Amino acid sequence: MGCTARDVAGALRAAAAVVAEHRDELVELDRAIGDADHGENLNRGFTAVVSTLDSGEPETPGAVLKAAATTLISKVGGAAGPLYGTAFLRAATAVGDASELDGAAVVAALRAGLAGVQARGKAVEGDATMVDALLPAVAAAEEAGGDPAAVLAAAAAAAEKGAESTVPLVARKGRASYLGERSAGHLDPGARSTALILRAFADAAGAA
Amino acid sequence: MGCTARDVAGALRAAAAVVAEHRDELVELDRAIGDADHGENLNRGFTAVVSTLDSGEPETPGAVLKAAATTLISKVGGAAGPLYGTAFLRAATAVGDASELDGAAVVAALRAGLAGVQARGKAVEGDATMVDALLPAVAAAEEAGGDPAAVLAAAAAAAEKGAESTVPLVARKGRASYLGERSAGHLDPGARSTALILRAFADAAGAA
Amino acid sequence: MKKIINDPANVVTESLRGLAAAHAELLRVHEDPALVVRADAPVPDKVAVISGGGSGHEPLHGGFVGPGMLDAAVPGAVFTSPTPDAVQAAVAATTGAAGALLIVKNYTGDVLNFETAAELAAAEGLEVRSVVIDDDVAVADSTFTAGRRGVGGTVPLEKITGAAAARGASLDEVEALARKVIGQVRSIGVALTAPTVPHVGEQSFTLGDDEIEFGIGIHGEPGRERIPAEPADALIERMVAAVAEDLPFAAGDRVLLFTNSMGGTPQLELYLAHGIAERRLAERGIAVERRLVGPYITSLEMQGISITLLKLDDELIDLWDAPVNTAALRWRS
Amino acid sequence: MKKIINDPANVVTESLRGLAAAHAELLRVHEDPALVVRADAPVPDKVAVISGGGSGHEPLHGGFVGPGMLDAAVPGAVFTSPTPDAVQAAVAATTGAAGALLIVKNYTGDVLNFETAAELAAAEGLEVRSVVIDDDVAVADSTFTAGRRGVGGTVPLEKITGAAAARGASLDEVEALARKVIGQVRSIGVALTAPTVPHVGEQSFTLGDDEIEFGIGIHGEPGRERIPAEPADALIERMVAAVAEDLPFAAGDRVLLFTNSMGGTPQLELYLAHGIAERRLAERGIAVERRLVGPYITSLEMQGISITLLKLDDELIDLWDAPVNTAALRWRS
Ligand SMILES: Nc1ncnc2c1ncn2[C@@H]1O[C@H](COP(=O)(O)OP(=O)(O)O)[C@@H](O)[C@H]1O
Ligand SMILES: Nc1ncnc2c1ncn2[C@@H]1O[C@H](COP(=O)(O)OP(=O)(O)O)[C@@H](O)[C@H]1O
Ligand SMILES: [Mg+2]
Ligand SMILES: [Mg+2]
Ligand SMILES: [Mg+2]
Ligand SMILES: [Mg+2]
Repeated sequence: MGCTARDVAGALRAAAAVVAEHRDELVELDRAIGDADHGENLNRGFTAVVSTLDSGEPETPGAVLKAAATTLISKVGGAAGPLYGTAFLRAATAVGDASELDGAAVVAALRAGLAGVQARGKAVEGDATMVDALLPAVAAAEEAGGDPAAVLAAAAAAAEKGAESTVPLVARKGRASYLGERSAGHLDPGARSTALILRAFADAAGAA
Repeated sequence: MGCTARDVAGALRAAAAVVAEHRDELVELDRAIGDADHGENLNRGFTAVVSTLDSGEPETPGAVLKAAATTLISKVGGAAGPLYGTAFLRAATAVGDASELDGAAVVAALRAGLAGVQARGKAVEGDATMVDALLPAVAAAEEAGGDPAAVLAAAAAAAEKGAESTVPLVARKGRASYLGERSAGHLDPGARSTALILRAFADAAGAA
Repeated sequence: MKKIINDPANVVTESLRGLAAAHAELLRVHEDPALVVRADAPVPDKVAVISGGGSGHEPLHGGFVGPGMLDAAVPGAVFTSPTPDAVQAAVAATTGAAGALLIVKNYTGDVLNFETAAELAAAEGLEVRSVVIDDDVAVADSTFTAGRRGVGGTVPLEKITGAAAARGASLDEVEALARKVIGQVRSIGVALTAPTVPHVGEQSFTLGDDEIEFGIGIHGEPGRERIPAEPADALIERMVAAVAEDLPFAAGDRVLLFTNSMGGTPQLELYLAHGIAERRLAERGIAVERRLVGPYITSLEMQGISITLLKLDDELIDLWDAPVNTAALRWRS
Repeated sequence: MKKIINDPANVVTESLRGLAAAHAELLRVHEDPALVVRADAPVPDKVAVISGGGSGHEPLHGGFVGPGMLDAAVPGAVFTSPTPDAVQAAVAATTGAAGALLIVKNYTGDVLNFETAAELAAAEGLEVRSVVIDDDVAVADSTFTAGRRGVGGTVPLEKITGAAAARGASLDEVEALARKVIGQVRSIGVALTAPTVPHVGEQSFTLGDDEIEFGIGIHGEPGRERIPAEPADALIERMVAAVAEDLPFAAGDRVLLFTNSMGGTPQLELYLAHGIAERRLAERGIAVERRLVGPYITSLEMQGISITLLKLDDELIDLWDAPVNTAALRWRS
């Protein structure tokens, strides 16, 4: 079964709810090694995405993703705003104007999102950023195949593991890198939010 | 037995030691209802008095008191500086150039000191200031009579009681008056220092 | 206590050295007694305007020494008024035939020490007058007490008298002007945290996380009243009401609004407070024609603000706008 | 948390309202997106100099908007870089044929958001360049990491490029000048206490009463190293050494010494620190020819200071001395 624009919008609303619920946790993670705003920034952005969707859902999955991208870019700020914004923008471009996304399209969207994050942020695996969640997620999604729910479930599970993998790392990108060795021993907030969002997408797809 | 210049200088040195010992207590009393400097101010001043005396003790009791007065005026600052300074200055004038002070001269010095404090500070009994220690001290000294040791012992005892009497009062003069009713329930730092200094004088006179 | 200091006993002297190094074109400092004096003092044929008081309120007063404001500032120990000999030295360094005006904040210690200094100066044949500023509406006004404290109003008072003196006003005129300003300036302060005096090493008072000292002074003495923490809108309205109703300031009045940080309050909050005060005054029909926003009379690192209103007329506006060139206030120069 | 605010979500907007009310002759503010723009923008035939970043560092950048410095400032949420549309709106409000220079502090968020904005502006036919300042010697410099942060050096950078633009320098010239300044300015910061971000409500880190964060940034992120509290003499020597040895600054060099308060440090301590820094540099034979002392790039109410050294030559001195008229920096105007 494919994802319609409706489904994508629903998944974004689900992600917004999860981000709101985990706002304080993300703030707390960022407080330890950064500037304590990641939860606030994402929550402001996803709240705005819901408003955007409320004022009229676009008609294709790609258009929904693009609306989310521009809203995130203009509302989140910080490092996460352009990175998540670019990810959604590239994903939107990847899916084109298809009216439904199958599993392969979802994999393509995820792959494009990762490429966007890396193009903008220049982070590679092991730098202790959201890339450490997104990169294994894309790999797992590709390997899993199947319908969107299956693809996203694999991606979410891999992202969760990937996020955990940031704990022992010394950050080389983002604000945590200023701490040098002191950044080790902490879960990267952006990796955590990536895992949370992918899990919300997977749950939404599974329930649809 | 009368007090020589030597004795007066000794009494001032004794007072300086007591002030140093009680510096923190006086700071603490002033912190509660004022600006936490009374102990520091007096300690700076009496330390300077000792230096003045070290660099050459004047030859009459009056000259010693005057040297103490001008040192206090130029080193203490705040309200206590001019008030204690004036007290010692008036006391110096009251004893003239006598080479020894008998009990009556000590009473006259105390009376002149009180008059100086009241002329400068305009405080009356019950305003919760050093006057509440000094005024009963003078009255007790007058009543006691006798040699300097006896006079000062009576003054010190009365000053201690007088200082305690400030506890329930609402301050009407000095910095504590800004607190209005909130100033009640506190021992006035200046009254306390007056009692301490008179006790040091009495002890010095008794031991001489 | 954690502070960027060496021996607490030397804080004032060491800080003055930094001030002198930073502003050599404006001022010179003297260490014992501690003084800050205009670099070009004495200015011939000009009334000298001198102020002073305990340290810990910077930039007051040393930051206001320079053309168009103060000729000298006399810093005492932290929160302790300076001694008469120091004041007298400032007079001697700045005062000629035109005389000097001493601006004294109303604290027993300041009043007594400056009074003595004025007597010493008079004895040397110098014409010295003093005015006492007592603008703090938090304190009940009464001749039976020490009266009201001098707080925020000191800053516009020093600016305006300094401007008049710079223009060549006589001592009579400068004194009369100072009394006029004192008659129509009122202030109120609040504290969110307490300052820590270096020689004490502990906070001057303790406030709960949900408490505000209302009617605070600038010496870490507790305020008049402890109130529950409240949103800025309510707090600023409470402050504006206390000040406006005291003089009172009425609809149609033209005012200077001075929103002051007590030291530790960030500018983000300070401007937020200022914006609310502007609106509250507008609602009362009071016209804010000049404003000053910043940390100008502080209490070490205390978090809090004060609000000062000065009733303006064309004369005061003109003097407020006049050139000033000091470390802390500088315009048109 | 106790702050003079209403809803934490509106802190920046409400503070901008107060800024606008206080400085109407200098600037205008726009609320959504949040902007601070020179009152007389766009200034014809002038390169626009624009900066921005998260709020909470005031007076940076809004306090530097005005003749001789910035044409616009773009304040993000507290400690959060602004979004591209806001930057783009600032460009649109200030930029004509002469083009614009964007001054970006080196943080991933700032760099990415300003980069996007520059692309948007270019798409509209405006000539926009950006420079990235990364003067913080506390951070190891490497192309494999986010690199060094932009901190205190931002203030002289904005002053000097603003002065050049005011004199009619071309975009090429202003950009080259900016790169020159960035190449020879270095900073280090320390914190004695942590700031509290309004939307967080708790301190960004916790420091013991005997600990100092050495190499702190301006966002409440922990510093590079935690050291035991020490006397000012030792601490300032440590800071001066870290900065001077980095470029390195050598005997005979002429410098601007900028001693900055992080917000909560009282002036008494700040000038004391400045005085020590002056002496330490003199001992190294480094000639301090210009100085700036005050809270100019802050981290909310954080107590701490930073020390910035900029190597000077006649050109930079001349531009530093040029007239400036902003809320926070004002001289010769
Ligand atoms: N160069 C980068 N590439 C990929 N992700 C990054 C990069 N820099 C930062 N991030 C991610 O952004 C997260 C921080 O986001 P946020 O706190 O919102 O922004 P900021 O650091 O500007 O405050 C980090 O936890 C990290 O996952
Ligand atoms: N008008 C006054 N008359 C008599 N004593 C006074 C008066 N004002 C203040 N004092 C005394 O001075 C004491 C405070 O001294 P100190 O703390 O050294 O000065 P300051 O109040 O200037 O900080 C008070 O406790 C009080 O006893
Ligand atoms: Mg962050
Ligand atoms: Mg006191
Ligand atoms: Mg005092
Ligand atoms: Mg941020």
